Amino acid sequence: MTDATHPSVAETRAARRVTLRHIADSAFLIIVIYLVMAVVYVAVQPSALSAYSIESLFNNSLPLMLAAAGATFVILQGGFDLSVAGTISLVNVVIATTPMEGPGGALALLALAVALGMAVGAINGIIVAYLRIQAIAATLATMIICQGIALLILKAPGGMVSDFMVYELTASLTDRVPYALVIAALGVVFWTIYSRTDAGRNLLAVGQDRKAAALSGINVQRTEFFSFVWAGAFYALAAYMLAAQTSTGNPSAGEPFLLLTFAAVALGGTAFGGGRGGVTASLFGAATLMLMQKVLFAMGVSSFYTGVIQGMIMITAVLFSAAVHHAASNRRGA
Amino acid sequence: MKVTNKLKTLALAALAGTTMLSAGAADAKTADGKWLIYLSLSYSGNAWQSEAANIVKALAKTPPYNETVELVEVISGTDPQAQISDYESMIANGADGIVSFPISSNALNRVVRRGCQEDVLFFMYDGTVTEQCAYNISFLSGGFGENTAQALVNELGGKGKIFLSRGVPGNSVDERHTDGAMHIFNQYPGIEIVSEYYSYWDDRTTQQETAKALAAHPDVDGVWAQAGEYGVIQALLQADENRLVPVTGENSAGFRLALANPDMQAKGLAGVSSGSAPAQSGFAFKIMMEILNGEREPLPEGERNIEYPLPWVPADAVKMCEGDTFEDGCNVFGEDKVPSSFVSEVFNPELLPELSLTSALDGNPTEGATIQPLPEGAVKRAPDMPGINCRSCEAPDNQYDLTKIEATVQP
Amino acid sequence: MSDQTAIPLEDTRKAQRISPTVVTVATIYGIVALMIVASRLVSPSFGGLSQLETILYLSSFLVFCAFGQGLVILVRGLDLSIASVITVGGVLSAALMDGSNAGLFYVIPAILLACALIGVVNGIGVTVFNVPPFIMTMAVGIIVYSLCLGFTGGTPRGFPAPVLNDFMGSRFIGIPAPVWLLIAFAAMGTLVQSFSPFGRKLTAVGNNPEAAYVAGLPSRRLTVSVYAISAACAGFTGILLASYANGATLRMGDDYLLPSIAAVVVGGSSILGGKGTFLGTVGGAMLLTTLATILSALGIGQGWKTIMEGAVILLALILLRDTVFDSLRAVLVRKD
Amino acid sequence: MGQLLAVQDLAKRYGATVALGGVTMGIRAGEVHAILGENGAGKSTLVKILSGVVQPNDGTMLLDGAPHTPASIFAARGAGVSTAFQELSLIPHLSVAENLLLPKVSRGRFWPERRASIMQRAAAILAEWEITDIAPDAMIEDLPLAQRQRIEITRALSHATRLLVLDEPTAALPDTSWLFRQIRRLTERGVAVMYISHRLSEVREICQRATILRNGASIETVDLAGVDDAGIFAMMVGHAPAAPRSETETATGDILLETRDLHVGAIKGLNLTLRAGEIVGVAALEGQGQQDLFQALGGVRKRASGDIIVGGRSAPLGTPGKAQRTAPGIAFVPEERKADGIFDNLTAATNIVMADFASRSTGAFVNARLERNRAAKSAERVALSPRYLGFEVGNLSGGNQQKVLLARALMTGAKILILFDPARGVDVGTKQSIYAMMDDFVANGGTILFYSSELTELVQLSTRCVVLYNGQVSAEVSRADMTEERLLAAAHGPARTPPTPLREAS
Repeated sequence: MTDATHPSVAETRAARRVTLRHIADSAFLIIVIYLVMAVVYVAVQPSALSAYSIESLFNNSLPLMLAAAGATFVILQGGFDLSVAGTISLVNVVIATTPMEGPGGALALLALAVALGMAVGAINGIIVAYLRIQAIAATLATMIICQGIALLILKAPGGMVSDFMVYELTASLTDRVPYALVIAALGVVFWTIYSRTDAGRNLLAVGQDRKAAALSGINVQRTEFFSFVWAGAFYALAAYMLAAQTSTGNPSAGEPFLLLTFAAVALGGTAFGGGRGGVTASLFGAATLMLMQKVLFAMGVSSFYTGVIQGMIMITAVLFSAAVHHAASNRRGA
Repeated sequence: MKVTNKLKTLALAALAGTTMLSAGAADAKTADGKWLIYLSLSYSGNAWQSEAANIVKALAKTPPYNETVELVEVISGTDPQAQISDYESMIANGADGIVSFPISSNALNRVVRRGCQEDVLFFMYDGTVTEQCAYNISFLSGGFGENTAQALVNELGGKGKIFLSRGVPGNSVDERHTDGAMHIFNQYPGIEIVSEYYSYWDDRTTQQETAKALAAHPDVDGVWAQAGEYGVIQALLQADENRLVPVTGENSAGFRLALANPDMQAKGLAGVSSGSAPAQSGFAFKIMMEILNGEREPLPEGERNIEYPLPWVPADAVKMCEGDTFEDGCNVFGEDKVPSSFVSEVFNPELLPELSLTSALDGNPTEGATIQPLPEGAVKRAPDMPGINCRSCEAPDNQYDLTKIEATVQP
Repeated sequence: MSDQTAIPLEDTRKAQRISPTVVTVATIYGIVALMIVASRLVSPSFGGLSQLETILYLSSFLVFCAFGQGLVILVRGLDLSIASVITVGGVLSAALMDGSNAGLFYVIPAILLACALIGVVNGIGVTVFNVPPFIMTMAVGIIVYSLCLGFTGGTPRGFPAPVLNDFMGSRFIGIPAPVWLLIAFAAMGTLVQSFSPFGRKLTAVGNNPEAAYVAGLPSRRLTVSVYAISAACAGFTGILLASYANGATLRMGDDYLLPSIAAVVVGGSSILGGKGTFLGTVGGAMLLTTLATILSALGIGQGWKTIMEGAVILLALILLRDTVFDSLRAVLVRKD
Repeated sequence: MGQLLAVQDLAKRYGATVALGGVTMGIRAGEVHAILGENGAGKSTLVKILSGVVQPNDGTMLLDGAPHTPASIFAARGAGVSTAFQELSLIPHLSVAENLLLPKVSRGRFWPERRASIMQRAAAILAEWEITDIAPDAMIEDLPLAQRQRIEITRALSHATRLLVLDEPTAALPDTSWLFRQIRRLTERGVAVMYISHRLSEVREICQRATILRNGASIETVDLAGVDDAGIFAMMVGHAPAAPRSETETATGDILLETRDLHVGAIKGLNLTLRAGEIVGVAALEGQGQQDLFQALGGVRKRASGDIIVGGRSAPLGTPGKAQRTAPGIAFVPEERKADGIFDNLTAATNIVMADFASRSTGAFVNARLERNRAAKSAERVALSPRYLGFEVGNLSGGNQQKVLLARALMTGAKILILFDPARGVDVGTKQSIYAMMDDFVANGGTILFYSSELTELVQLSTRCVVLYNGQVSAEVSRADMTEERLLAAAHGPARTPPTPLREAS
């Protein structure tokens, strides 16, 4: 062991590193970015704080948030899942073509939706984890297949979504706290617990170092498999809330989610390639993306050039989170 | 400069929005006394969308609207969530009216309903929403599908192999067009649909998809196409530069010029140009302004579906415009003025006499023009189309009746 | 010294008589050939040379942009900006040529250069600032598209040079000019990717970036140049597409983004980098196009067509799996 | 005592490749049993099969008389077999505690255990195995390599109820006393230990018997007391080792490389001179800054301050590429052969010729034959058989991979070679080839700076030896006074007496 000539210095450096790392690892950064953006938004748009505005903002953001949460499971273990677009379309049309009224019906539909999402996820998982096909290509294929099935079920936008889902699920708890926010908060709670269970830890471990994880006794294939299953479940939730919000089914409902989901995950600071990040961060990443739409509108950025700003913000956010992470794990080079 | 202006306007608008919220007044105008109108586009990126937007912009700059209208353009992309978000913001900003191409016929209903409650007028053009408090101004009920299908059947003498070049899969407009067309084709056992493909209403995609279909069926006898039809002509010429077949399609300049071109006719081209007109946006805008200005009574809910007349230009009716407007019944501009993808139905001398080529291309008002009131009887109610402009409704029995053409061959 | 005795057993046993690369490429072209032959069942006019000609013609656009995508994937990247850059190429060629042949010889290089510069931005973001390629190229794609939108005001104006439009429709020795272009491009691309020091260096960078750095390869410069090439290829595709359709639209690139990745991966390249051939990519592009022509001729609903498209891609991926090769090779080796 | 583990005709094939072709051996309860063999002899495969990472194609394993067929690491642990792997299997971004307890860190399956309670359990494990200097909540990535290795071993120790497999456990350990103490505690309980190491002295110290593997097959199991080193070598390679090398003369050539007051990483003010014709060895315990020094000279790491003078001119050496191009040229062979050295998808020839591609503009096109021809000469200098040139490097043995790397370094035409542990983990034959190449290189006017973790190698090869301690030169030892004891003493710092011998040679 090297002698620590200046233990106090070493200790403080280590301490600083620990706090920075906590910041870098947790969803702290993206939460700050989100809050800053929210403040800006409220400043330029005072009506933003009205109960209705808050409710509609969260209702609108929730599907993307859930989709990004799902994608995070796969990205954390180092994979890639393009099937998000297909799964959302598929589940969305199934919900819209399976009329079930009332709270009981909504619950039954929820179970059906999640089961379907998990089934798609399981197929992805089998193909990627057990047949060992490159994830990006395999999920591209399953995405296309899901879109095809969605078109078989519903040729054009339509179908019916029960009034309970359309009106109750998108309302607010005691007229103040949108259910959408409650669901997002449940997502945070879920991840906080899940990430501390063995399954959650294994997910991160596999993402950091597949080989070491395998040699540590982690069943890497099963971990990969279940990451896709969880992802499918969350995509299904996204599709479910999308159906509630838009009160309709659309065989191409999932298409806009394809790139936005990955943008949201990246914005949240989850590393592509795995091992670092989390669902909470992605939830906030997606919320930030949707809030950005609001802020840009409020700032009156010429709509032709909205994309320029969006692109810049994405790059900056990723650079920022990388910079903090770099400072946190300021280790010796190569 | 443009941006600062907008910022200023928006700041004012925001101010107006808050006062409105507190006052709850119905007669809301911006602080400088103008109507705050939003133009919400789904997807700017093809000629059709930008022409439609330019028409509204040009009208808003035409006196006296230049003094009374504050028009803000917003592009929401292809994501319904984004358009929902933008509608919300517009409502929050105290919009008086929203002229919009809706991305989805159902997904926007909730926010539209909510806007109506805040006394915002919604005018949808071309596309529609099923929320009954919004006005839908659309040609969809005009029967594009069945009329063009009959035209093609007539040209083919009731039998032959045809392609269907469709729009976007899973889209209700595409479904309506195709259902209408199939209603006709199904009556003729001699008509054989040998290939059906999606061209995303885009010239280039149409060209490639048609080329693929031609690989299997070089002996095709006719093509029924939605927008992107000029690509069909190009693909046919590519496969065999001496052989064309009857083609029905929409309103691109390239297609109309080809229809009227004697060389092309000699090779076998015939058909009709019909379909969606960008001018619908201008029509929608003018109705809305007349209602806002109190010149026209608002229509009761449930009767707000308005039909825009279906353009109908057979080959022999194509007439080149010499000037910059549709004068003397001319209906197409030459290649020197517009690209081939330019959608020709930008002007409507009856409904929109204020417009000229510069309006459609650049969004500028026509010099010397002033806003003319809509003629008597211009606003005609459109029939119900379930899932397109209403939710729980029945389609009339005669929904596929021919309006523009008669069958010249019997099944 | 007597090396023979010290050679561990595995060296000699791992000797591979058949290069996996050759097997991959052969399999893809085998599948394509099989599909073409089988397509006769779908339509009597299929299965002939004219179908092959159509397939080659239509796959050429995909091949041009997939070359750049393939190189980017070779160095462990991904280029999501190509859809927008194709649009840039198309929009600029329509706007700058404006229907005239004059100045063609500086307009085309100027457009390619402009596109390459977009690629350089991608490359710098990825190498210098360490932004993940997925994010960097997606963001740059959004930015570039938005600039295109602003620049054109929503409507791309003008026409490409007539001579280009004529070129796309012309034939030499009975074969369409773009097919010749495809053949020349495939030959050149193969030389660059598999038989040039540049290609070797890229493979090295993709195979092991750290080792490439230590070995003294200018990894950053190589990576930046790869993104520049990818963007230039996309721009080239855009010029040709605009010439083909005699005009530009803003969404003309959208149809090529995912297929370009699919063509590369179906073509046997590893999405993880360091492995892949351009001939395989060309085969992948042909496979996708062949599939599309067959599906187009099938009288089934769009839903079923879409499902079949996904299923065939999946099947091709499964057939091209390494383990399948390994067992195949094992059988072959055991035979002799 | 009966056999605890009985292995019979074990075989493993990967496709057409035979990794293990018939291993038969037995380990008794309470015994420490060595597995000896060259790289590629099949040791790693045997470890993988025993620990459930891969499954054998043929043969049987009996553990306590019951068939041992673990389908996973986890299953193997369940049977009481645990393994400390050579390539450490720790997750860098998790805590020591979590790594120790993986894959079942939390007690509850669906509800997480409190962090404090996890730490407590981990602390108990650390205490049980006498680790006092590592906190359970420390991140693995913050620990030096030696501590990580101890965590890896501790994890294996904590699970070993029947058989402990240690694969090169001392690769990064400066001191074997802790490890040997734990091994003895374990064997007293009747647990058997399979011990794999290249270091014969360690093996002799701790093991009773050894099984020798060659070419994937077990050659013989011997009682270590009854056989001398030469006999073991002979069994390992199939022939007697080469004779010791002759002496080299002291060099007085031109100064090719010089550092002045160099600061980089842990290196604090280093002065060093390399002359043409000499091999300068670097001796140091783990973590004295040797990596930093070598990386700085190779251009991989930027120096903090001080001067590096190459060929008489101050050189910035910003990148390895620049280092190669700075006359008379510096070629660097890194420590991590797999991670920083080879391109495993490319052929050996391409790997070697890459040096050419990197440094100068070559012809427009290449093909496999052209590359083989071009690489042939460098390959010959490191005695790499030309028939390997066409193979993908990933399929070659470690020794041949190392030869490929050295051939690439030679291919650059550089006159200065910076070699970090060039002969680590390679077999005896390859070692001899590498030594010969080094001698040959300096005889032709080049100079070599090399670090080795084995003192024997330093003593055998160096013209003179520089000893690093705490980032500075603690001693410079000339050829005449060079002994392992002298180097070892200096490596422990200027004013200390060496504690227990850390590492000695056979």
